[in-house]
Amino acid sequence: MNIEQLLLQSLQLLGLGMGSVFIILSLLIIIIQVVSRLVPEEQIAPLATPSPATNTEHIAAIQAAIHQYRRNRQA
Amino acid sequence: MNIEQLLLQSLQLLGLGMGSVFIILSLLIIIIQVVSRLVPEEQIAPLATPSPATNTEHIAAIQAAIHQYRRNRQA
Amino acid sequence: MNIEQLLLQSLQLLGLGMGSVFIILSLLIIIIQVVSRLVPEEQIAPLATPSPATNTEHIAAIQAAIHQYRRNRQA
Amino acid sequence: MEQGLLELWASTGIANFTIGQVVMIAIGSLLIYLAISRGFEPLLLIPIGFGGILANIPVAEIAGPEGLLGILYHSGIESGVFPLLIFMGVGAMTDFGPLLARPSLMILGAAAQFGIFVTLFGAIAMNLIPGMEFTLADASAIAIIGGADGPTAIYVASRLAPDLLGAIAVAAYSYMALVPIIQPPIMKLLTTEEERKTQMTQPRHVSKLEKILFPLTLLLVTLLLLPSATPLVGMLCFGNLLKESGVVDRLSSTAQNELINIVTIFLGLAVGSKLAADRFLSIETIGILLLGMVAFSIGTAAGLLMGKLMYRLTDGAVNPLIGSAGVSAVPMAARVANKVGLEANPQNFLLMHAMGPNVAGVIGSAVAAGVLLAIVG
Amino acid sequence: MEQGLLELWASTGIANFTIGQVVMIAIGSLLIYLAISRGFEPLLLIPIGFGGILANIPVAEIAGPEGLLGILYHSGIESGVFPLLIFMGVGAMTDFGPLLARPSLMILGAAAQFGIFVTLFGAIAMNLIPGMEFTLADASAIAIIGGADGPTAIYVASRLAPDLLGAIAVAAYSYMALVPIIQPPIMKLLTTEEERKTQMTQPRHVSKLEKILFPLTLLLVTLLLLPSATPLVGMLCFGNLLKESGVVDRLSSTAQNELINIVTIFLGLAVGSKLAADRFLSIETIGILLLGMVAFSIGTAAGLLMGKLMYRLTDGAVNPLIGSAGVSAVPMAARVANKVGLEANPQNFLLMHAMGPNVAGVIGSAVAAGVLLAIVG
Amino acid sequence: MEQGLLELWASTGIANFTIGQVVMIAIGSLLIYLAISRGFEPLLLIPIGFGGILANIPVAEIAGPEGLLGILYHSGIESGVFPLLIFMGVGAMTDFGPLLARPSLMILGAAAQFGIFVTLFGAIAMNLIPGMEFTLADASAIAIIGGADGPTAIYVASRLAPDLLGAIAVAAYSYMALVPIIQPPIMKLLTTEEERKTQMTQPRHVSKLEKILFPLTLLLVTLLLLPSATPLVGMLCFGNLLKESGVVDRLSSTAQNELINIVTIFLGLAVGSKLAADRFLSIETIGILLLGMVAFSIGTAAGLLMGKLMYRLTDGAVNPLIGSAGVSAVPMAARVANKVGLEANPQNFLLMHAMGPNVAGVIGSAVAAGVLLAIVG
Ligand code: NA
Ligand code: NA
Ligand code: NA
Repeated sequence: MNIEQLLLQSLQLLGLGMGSVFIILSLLIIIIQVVSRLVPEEQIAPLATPSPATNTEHIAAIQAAIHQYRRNRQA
Repeated sequence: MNIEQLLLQSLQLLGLGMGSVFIILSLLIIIIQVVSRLVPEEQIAPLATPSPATNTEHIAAIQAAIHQYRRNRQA
Repeated sequence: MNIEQLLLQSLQLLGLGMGSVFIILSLLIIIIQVVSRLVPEEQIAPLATPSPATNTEHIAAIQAAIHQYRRNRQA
Repeated sequence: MEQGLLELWASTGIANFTIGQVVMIAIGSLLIYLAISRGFEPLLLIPIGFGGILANIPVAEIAGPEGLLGILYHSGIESGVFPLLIFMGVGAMTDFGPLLARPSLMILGAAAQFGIFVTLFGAIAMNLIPGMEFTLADASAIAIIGGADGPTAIYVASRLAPDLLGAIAVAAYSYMALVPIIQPPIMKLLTTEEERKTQMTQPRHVSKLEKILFPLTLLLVTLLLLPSATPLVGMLCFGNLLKESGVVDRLSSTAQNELINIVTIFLGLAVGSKLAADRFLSIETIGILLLGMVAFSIGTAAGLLMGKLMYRLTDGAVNPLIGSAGVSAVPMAARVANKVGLEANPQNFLLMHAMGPNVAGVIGSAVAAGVLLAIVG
Repeated sequence: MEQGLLELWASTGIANFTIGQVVMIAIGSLLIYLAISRGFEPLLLIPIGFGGILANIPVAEIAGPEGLLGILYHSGIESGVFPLLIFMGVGAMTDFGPLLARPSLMILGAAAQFGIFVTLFGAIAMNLIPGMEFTLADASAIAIIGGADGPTAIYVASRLAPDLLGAIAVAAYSYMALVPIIQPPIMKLLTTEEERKTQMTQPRHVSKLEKILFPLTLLLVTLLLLPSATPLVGMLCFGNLLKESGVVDRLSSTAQNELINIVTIFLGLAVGSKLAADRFLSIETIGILLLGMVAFSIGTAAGLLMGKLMYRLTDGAVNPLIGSAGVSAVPMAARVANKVGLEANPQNFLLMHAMGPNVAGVIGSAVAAGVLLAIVG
Repeated sequence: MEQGLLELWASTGIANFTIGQVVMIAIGSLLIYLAISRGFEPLLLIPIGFGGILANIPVAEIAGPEGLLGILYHSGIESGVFPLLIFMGVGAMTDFGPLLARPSLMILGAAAQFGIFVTLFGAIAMNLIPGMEFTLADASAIAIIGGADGPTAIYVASRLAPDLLGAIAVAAYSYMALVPIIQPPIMKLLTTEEERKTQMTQPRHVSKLEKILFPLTLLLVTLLLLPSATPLVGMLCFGNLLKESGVVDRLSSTAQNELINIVTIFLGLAVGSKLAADRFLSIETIGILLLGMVAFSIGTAAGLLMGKLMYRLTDGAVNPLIGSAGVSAVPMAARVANKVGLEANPQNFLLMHAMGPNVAGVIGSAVAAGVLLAIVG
């Protein structure tokens, strides 16, 4: 194949390639948007679940203990 | 092979197969029972090993700390 | 190959092998010593980095808490 | 440009789909749906279903000899390596303690293999239906579904009837997932309320040494009597020895975690490669699905009847419900036995008692596989 | 003894080195240096660099058909298995949530693939330079560097131009590491201060079901329109389904940890085996390095220009900076967008917004790879 | 039915055993017993012993070209892949710090390789005994047992004398396990009480950069002088670089955990496949076991004598006991040196000092392997 043919072919590939990429990704955008409307909305979990809460308290308690320990030490 | 021969052969397989399964598993039962008598009985580990005990105390201490911290906070 | 030739060859291998091992490891010794002089000395990390310090204090605090908890319990 | 467009169009899926491929992709998606929504053996059915979809994509040839699934199939299933490694992992995860505590219950795991051999007879009898054509090797590979053990079924099918492997694996894992639906009616039909209420006594303590000796004993018996079962049984024993020896925990842990996970992914995808439309969409597949159901039901029934016999012989010391766990389908069948027992008597905890026959069923079906491979293979 | 000494001398490296091998060992060492000191994609460049050193050791033939690297290359890269398994792991690590929250931003990930195809044209144009000789297959394999995605580049190169694989992989990973240096000047050149200051609104919540459906949707669209992309896209989707299904956590965890780590080590060493002096030290390599830089720059620019268009069309709701993340180079390009955004406006957190185009870029370049494989392959 | 029974009987192990197979199964069981009860290198000897049992089961052909062990052997050991991956893992687990802190002690690791080459001479001399027939390749493979390093021994044996691999691997790992029994008498014989009491000074601090440079230096020296050693040394260095670089912890962790565990299981089983009766039960095996013992003893003695020389030259700054750690057998030999040192002087902690010669011994035997492969291979 000579260079002109090759250049032509690579231009074709540019067109076909970018075309395919845009078509497929655009189709995905549409499907995602349709799906997001069809799918029932999820109950978002309440912010304060019990387990992390306890953890936070646990940490707070330990920090308080450390704080008190340090004060006792300094005193 | 015609169907009668095949059926006959599969009946044979039924006999041989179930026979083998029962013979092998029965043999295992006997060997396991013999072995269990030959093997010296194991000293069962005492219920309270030191390490978990310490852990329990650790947890108890933290729980106590949390408890105290909460009371202080509420006060 | 007859046995004398083989014995001779294995003697040769002894010489070549031990020679190679000593040459390569000696070369390594020299290079390591040169490199160790060229490489700038590392600032050895100060003994008490903040994070472990906190950990130590954390542990100390928990130990203190456990200690106090035990005393309270005994009392 | 035009030519390029035509070329690209000619290479699209739309332009190349056969109706069979579309149906198979739907079936693959259904397996994934059942795995995710219904909890049908997701560890296997998600990879198998996804592999099935990939295998039916036109043009891409993913299941061809140079595609990923084809390579995995060739190197892992045709060779037998993947199911054997899974069996090693199963061995490393299995506690034979309950079986050792009460070895006589192993006989329940033997009885339940009856489902395998009756199904073999049934598969041959199906040849009387026009259009069905099962050789003895096909029939044996189908029958092993009754073993209720995935890797055993895949191993035997890969040796005796690779063309049917896809349908057999799907049937085996689907029915294992359906055990909580298939077994209870049979259990209630064949046992009385009183039998189901039977509580069993606490099993004896099993020493560490007995647990170490068991895999070696099992291997010894198998190699003496049925060497054709030793690839399967041997790897099960090897995995179990890694676990029980207590001195190679890093190997045992790898065998039951990373290694079995990696192999499960590969095995599932590779099995999926056998869900090609031309093989799967045939009247044989319907036969396989029917026979698989028969195998599970008869296995369950045989285990239960042996359980009833033991109930009589032991003056009610054995609850016959645990017989149904003899099909294996570890640990689902044992859990089902426990659940049905609890329904009859809220103080009746059968789980540990059912685990003995349950793992005995794994051994039983590996032995059955050995017989089939020795005579038919 | 003398003869033995001569034999040993004749087998030393010193007596057998070619100048090319010395240079290649220096290049391998440089890659390792850059990986360790500069943090250039160390997970890949350390194994690649080390493999490059091993491959250029005279006498030892480690990259030969019976050497370790040769075996790894043959069984893992020639077959396509390693990059596909990496892609599965990438799928299992990727959260498509940000993309699903704002799907329109995917168009940025499409635009950035422009770099690939312009580079393809450029590579062919380079044939005008005497000494350069790139076939269409070579040019395609080089162009895919612009996809800014390692496994895609290796997969395509292994299919279209295995001789250039070493240089292509090194270029792809090096430029991915250089993203924080290559992209910012282009970003500042093509956007105004005001555009860069644009803050974006919090994306919507994406439900678990949408996340489960996405990999299946993506696979469906790909298999209908571009089956040649399904090996890559399929494994990405499979990994992501393992993650999002939530029922096979042990498989998902293995896919994104142990399995991808093992394959990364093997892949890197195997790629290194293609750093043989006679192939790498050629004028083509310089061309590849130049073209790779062009590809990254044009991809970045195309993404940014599309970003500017969206900025206009949405009345300033989209910050054009996130367009540059469309090249992929996950997650580096998204971080760079965030950083440049922060420089313009300290309240401007673009990271999550840039992740959408960023992962869309992975899909985009896999699609581009599919087109190249379909038409050129 | 009768015919079926006959067929089944003809396929039992009992009907097919040869006396050799029975003996080999007993030997495999013995290895497992020693591994579990006596702690003899269980990570290797359990898989090897079990593989040995599996390989000697009649009919099943598990070690045949289509059996699991045969496949593992062919793809992992014949190819050299498994021992090299183990060596990578060993590199990722090894801390060369103690060696770098006091490089002069490496000379102890060189001296201890004397055991290898004297054994080579001994193996050839054994040909004078009627019935023994060792070629130079056989003798070299046997001699490498004296390297006290499993993967090196397996690698060399797989290249030079695959038929002897089973016996060589068993001997190597058994004697490594016996180091605490073999070495102390030799240590006490060759050193005086006063020498053993010698305390050594705290080694200098080694910087991170030196640790990173070491694997690269080691590779450089090896590739210049002895490229035939670079597969082994290279993978050791690669593993160590993964560790010391500090930027690829996930790869380093995988190399020293999951990957090495998986390969250890496979390697052990595959080595076991070489415990076939016809090869193992020969007078050569007895010769190998004898020669292996000689190799360990002479290596220990040579290390100790070099230790005594260093003790003199340094005016008592070096405890000669650490010379025995030069055989490698990491880290067992270093622990033995520590223990014997403590017996002479309860304040004498030699462990860290012995680690230097200990890991130098690994390098030393890899170099020795390279010489043998270059000249004999
Ligand atoms: Na079963
Ligand atoms: Na991309
Ligand atoms: Na050594």
